[in-house]
Amino acid sequence: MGVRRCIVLAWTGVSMDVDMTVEVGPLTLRSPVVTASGTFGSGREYADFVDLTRLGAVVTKGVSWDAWPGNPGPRIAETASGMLNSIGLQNPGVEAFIESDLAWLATQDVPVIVNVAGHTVAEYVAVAERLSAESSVAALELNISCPNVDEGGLAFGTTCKAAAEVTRAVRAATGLPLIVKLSPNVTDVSEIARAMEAEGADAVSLINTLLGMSIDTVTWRPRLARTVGGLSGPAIKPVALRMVWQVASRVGIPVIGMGGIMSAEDAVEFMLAGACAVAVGTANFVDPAATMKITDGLESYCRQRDIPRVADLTGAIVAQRTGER
Amino acid sequence: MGVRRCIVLAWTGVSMDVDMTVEVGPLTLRSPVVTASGTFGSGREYADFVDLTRLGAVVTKGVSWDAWPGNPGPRIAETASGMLNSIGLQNPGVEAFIESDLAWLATQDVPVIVNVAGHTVAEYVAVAERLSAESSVAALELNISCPNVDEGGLAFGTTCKAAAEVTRAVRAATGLPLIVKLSPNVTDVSEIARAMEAEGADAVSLINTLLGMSIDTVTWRPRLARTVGGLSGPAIKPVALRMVWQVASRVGIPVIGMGGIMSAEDAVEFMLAGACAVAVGTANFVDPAATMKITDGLESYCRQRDIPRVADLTGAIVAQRTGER
Amino acid sequence: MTPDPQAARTSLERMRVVKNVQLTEGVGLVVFDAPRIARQVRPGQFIHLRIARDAAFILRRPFSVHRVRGDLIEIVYQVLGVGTRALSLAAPGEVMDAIGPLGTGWDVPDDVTHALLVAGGLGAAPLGMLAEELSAHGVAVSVALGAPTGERLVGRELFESVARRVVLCTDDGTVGRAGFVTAVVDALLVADRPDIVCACGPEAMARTVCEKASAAGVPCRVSLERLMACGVGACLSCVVSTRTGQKRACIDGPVFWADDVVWESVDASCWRGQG
Amino acid sequence: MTPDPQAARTSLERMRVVKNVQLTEGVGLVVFDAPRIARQVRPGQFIHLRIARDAAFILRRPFSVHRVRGDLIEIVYQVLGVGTRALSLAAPGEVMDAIGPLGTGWDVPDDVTHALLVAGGLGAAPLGMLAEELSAHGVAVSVALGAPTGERLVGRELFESVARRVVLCTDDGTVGRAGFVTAVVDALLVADRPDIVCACGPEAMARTVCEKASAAGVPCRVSLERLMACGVGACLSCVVSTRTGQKRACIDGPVFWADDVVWESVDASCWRGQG
Ligand SMILES: Cc1cc2nc3c(=O)[nH]c(=O)nc-3n(C[C@H](O)[C@H](O)[C@H](O)COP(=O)(O)OP(=O)(O)OC[C@H]3O[C@@H](n4cnc5c(N)ncnc54)[C@H](O)[C@@H]3O)c2cc1C
Ligand SMILES: Cc1cc2nc3c(=O)[nH]c(=O)nc-3n(C[C@H](O)[C@H](O)[C@H](O)COP(=O)(O)OP(=O)(O)OC[C@H]3O[C@@H](n4cnc5c(N)ncnc54)[C@H](O)[C@@H]3O)c2cc1C
Ligand SMILES: Cc1cc2nc3c(=O)[nH]c(=O)nc-3n(C[C@H](O)[C@H](O)[C@H](O)COP(=O)(O)O)c2cc1C
Ligand SMILES: Cc1cc2nc3c(=O)[nH]c(=O)nc-3n(C[C@H](O)[C@H](O)[C@H](O)COP(=O)(O)O)c2cc1C
Ligand code: FES
Ligand code: FES
Repeated sequence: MGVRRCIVLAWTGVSMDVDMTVEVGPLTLRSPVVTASGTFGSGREYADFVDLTRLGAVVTKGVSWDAWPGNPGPRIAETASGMLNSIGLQNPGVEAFIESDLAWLATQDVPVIVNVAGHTVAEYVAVAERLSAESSVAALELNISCPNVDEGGLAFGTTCKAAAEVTRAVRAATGLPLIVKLSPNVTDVSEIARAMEAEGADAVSLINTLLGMSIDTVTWRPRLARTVGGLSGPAIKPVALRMVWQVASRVGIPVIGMGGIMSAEDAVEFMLAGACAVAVGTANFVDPAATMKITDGLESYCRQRDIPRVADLTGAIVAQRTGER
Repeated sequence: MGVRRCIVLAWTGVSMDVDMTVEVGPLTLRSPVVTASGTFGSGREYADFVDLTRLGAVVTKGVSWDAWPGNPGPRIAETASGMLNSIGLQNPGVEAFIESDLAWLATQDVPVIVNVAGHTVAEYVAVAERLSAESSVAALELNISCPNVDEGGLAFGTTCKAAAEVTRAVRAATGLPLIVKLSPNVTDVSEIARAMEAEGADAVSLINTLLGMSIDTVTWRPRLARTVGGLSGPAIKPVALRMVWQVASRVGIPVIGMGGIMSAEDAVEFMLAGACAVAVGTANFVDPAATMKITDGLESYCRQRDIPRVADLTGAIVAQRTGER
Repeated sequence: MTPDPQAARTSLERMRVVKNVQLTEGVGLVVFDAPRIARQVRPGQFIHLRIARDAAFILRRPFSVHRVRGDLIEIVYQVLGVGTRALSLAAPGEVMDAIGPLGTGWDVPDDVTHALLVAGGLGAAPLGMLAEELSAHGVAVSVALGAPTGERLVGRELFESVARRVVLCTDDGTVGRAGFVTAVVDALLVADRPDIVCACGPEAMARTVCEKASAAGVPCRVSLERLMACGVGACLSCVVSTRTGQKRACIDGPVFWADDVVWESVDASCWRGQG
Repeated sequence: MTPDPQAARTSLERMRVVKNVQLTEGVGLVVFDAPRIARQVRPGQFIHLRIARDAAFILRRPFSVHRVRGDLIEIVYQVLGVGTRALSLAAPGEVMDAIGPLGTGWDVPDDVTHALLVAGGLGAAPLGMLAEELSAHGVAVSVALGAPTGERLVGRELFESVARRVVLCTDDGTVGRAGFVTAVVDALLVADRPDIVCACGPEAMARTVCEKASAAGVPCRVSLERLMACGVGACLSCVVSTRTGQKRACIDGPVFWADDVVWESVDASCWRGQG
């Protein structure tokens, strides 16, 4: 992994403007801080708390071809330093999304990355094609954690073969920058990341939620109506960071890191581990202004250390003498 | 999954003795609460806090053929509701273990389950054979999360092939009850559990730690000298519980559940999900009497609900109407 | 009584605990100094409270505003789990932040002349402000208030001071009529001829009230509880099935027109009060 | 001064906070009512403290006992992270539990007549009790005490009240000699001819003191810090390399004979104080 050392400015002590711009493959973002899909609505819900123009991008919730009703409730359960969700990708379908959420986002001065969901390869392709016709879409993020109907229910993201197939098909269908969002519920996430790179993905984002479960000891029922759900929040940060580090050191395309980022320090960890940008998810629920605080914190972290560009943090982890890959 | 309903006693209200005995394959344990390998020393370290005779079993730290020095420090790092460790299976080798730890344990009135480690199939077999000659060993727990030298470093536990190979070899080498401890860092843990069942394992235990990482944002170094380590504690409980439930519903052999159990309620969750017994790990560090409190709590949980046998909890989860496997 | 668009704007407020007392075993009253929320909040709205920092539980907790006095807002809470336990330990002077005011509120139509409020247990919490405001506007208010036992009749004094009639029901008969509060609803619908019913309580109880109001042809508003992560409409954790599709309890509710609600089977939706 | 086997038995004690004050920016003193630990603890031993419950950090934190007064034990702590921050907020009356007393203690041989104690920063914490006990036994005590600045000279009054000689060093020269405390060790070894040196502080400083003592042929005890999970010898997170193999700082230490310690490269072991 290319270890880039920070460049210490000669005029140390003088207050410095930190360049917060980052490049994520073909995308240039004005900040490394983006929102995590499904946790920020269309951005409108947080407009009272967040200056959207200061975000690197708004990543929307997952959008499928038809409207999906999502799962029955209860859809969330709290766990130690985390939460489980089984929202089930409730969304109004791509046309309704374009008419309402995207139309509103297009009036905001912020890049829009649309998270794409599908039950079949054909559905992914249809959604990607439809979105490619919209000039207000900056990039697509392929959510390959959806249940794979073509393969009988296992998520697309858990086998190289299925993940490659959907990425290949979508790559052929869109000229938009393509980010593939990886599932952490796999033996070797970097193997899948490499397959995505080979299929022409412009970037990978990770991690999606870890599959988890919780049981009510009074009723003896699962706390989630769907029994299992996705674990997010600080609890998963160590796993997410490890996966980002593994993937960043094994692929040539940029990595967007996420999983339990609550503070600027957390964001720094992900960047040091190799992420070019970071996504904030569950933290929005805890503090609706979390993205702004993390952005400010990242900037002052760099300023205090005379790091001219936030991008200099990417991959700058100092490998331990005794460390090994 | 066989849902066993609790039998409500006719004489409700009368204080009842709860039968705490559980069967784990060929083993009969006087309590479902055992210790998690590596977190309880040889039991001696906790003898001031714990009445060992009230434990289902003491599961020892991992024992290899030769002495292993373990990893350089720092070996632990704290994370949100959890901790990372990279102890590296430091142990004095099987002979020294037998002479000191096992000799001491043999004087205590508690079944001893020895956690077996190895870098090669031959090493596992040698340790298992040597321990089989000791009458004070009640069972072996095969730790297949060790780096697999035969296969070039990946853990034995992450592929069915390697896991099956080591289990087959050890099965042939010992007449002792054989528990295989599964790694959670896999795409499909139940597939591996089924392979273990096919190889003649008497039980499976899960989960071992999730691979994680943490970075010091002051020094830009990993907090663990070995960069990555195993995540344990409440943070991982939802993942552990999900895996126990998946495995218990897909294998016919008993499951020992663990991962973040801090309280009796946590233990109940694992039993409802299908565990016959539960192991307590990180909780010992938080409260050295944790195993006793969990045992007492389990007993009164059953008593309050007129559940005559703690074993009645096993697999008694009420599947949600809308739940699916 | 109609929504003021300005008031609907949500933001974060740092609030100082002014008072925190136990009302009865397991039920507390906390008073916050929260000038902005106090000014903006409408009856039935709630705040999304961050109870603790550095705690193992990370999510906010939604609580209805029970009453407003000047800059102060009052919350009545039941100690159920880790969050409300932590809340019960908060000392005066501590500072917590809340998002709010949130949600639709009761938004009772202006032309109402007689309202029947039906509350079960902590369901009385969001009805306090409503009773006060309605009676201040000259609306005749009847209240049916139920609880397991007399001590747990939340807001009794408040209701008795502003309502024309208050019917108390306790499961154990210690105070008022013995039995569920739903049992008195039919009689009140006939006797008081309300032109609106407002209901809040455990979902099975609320549903029964809604069905009775519907049978009597009286419009009915109902406040529903759901587990909430964001509180602002972003996460879709709090959905309620309605005739016009899935709605978010946090911003499309928590108060709905009863006729719009598609009641789910208790089996799937009643994750509360089953123990 | 020799270990009492009974005292070595560890157990859990519930301790009430009697006092908790800031000594200087970022350094606090907390006093616990802990009769059993107060009775059993030997100089250099520590307690493994559970600071918070229901918090996102779950592990205990090790702290040396600085001083004992009757049933009370005193801990001097530096606010570094989430645990010590929480500790700094503990109010009198709060109850925490601790495992202890733990570890080897200084266990200075009985025939010692002159001891040199060298402390850097919070390294003074475990030396307080030792200075008191040695001087009570008629041992002449010299202390070299270092800190970044005068205000941070931990335990200064205690040492000045019982030691024959106290040499103060501050990095910024505000009090005593300017420079590191290690700079005065050679002179003290010559001037006071101690028959034992006891050192505690940042690892690089402690190592330097040990090397100087060794060069002068004076036996040296050193207290080392490691991250600790269990505190009782079970988890192997706290190992120290010694000539006789890997030892656990929690029960084989934290105080070691300096000559036994195999110093690791700062690169690998210095996870502290690098910032
Ligand atoms: C709009 C709204 C207004 C509310 N107003 C009040 C109020 O004024 N006073 C009051 O005491 N409670 C009110 N609640 C419920 C309150 O939010 C929960 O009781 C509280 O979140 C429980 O937190 P806990 O950490 O103590 O319990 P947890 O440990 O989180 O859970 C304990 C039990 O409470 C249930 N629970 C958790 N969150 C909710 C929730 N959001 N709604 C219902 N049940 C929940 C859990 O499923 C579990 O059975 C309101 C809820 C909503 C949605
Ligand atoms: C035997 C022993 C005795 C000690 N006695 C004292 C004492 O009397 N007074 C005092 O202030 N401190 C003492 N310490 C250090 C004290 O335990 C740590 O400062 C404390 O655990 C930090 O907790 P935290 O949550 O504030 O910091 P964290 O957030 O956990 O970490 C903050 C920083 O402190 C470091 N740290 C964490 N734990 C330890 C540890 N066990 N030892 C050293 N550094 C650590 C971390 O690596 C990090 O750099 C002692 C440590 C040991 C091993
Ligand atoms: C309520 C909720 C809904 C989510 N919906 C989506 C989604 O639609 N598409 C997707 O790719 N990821 C989704 N995620 C995953 C997040 O984008 C993110 O990968 C994960 O939560 C880890 O980040 P965090 O710990 O910061 O939340 C969702 C997460 C949550 C909590
Ligand atoms: C410090 C430490 C050492 C461990 N050593 C071993 C070991 O030697 N063999 C093993 O199979 N598991 C080992 N484990 C894993 C635990 O046995 C257990 O599977 C895991 O920690 C999850 O349980 P917990 O969350 O209750 O700790 C270790 C865990 C910890 C924290
Ligand atoms: S709580 Fe998030 S949408 Fe309602
Ligand atoms: S802290 Fe566990 S062995 Fe020392």
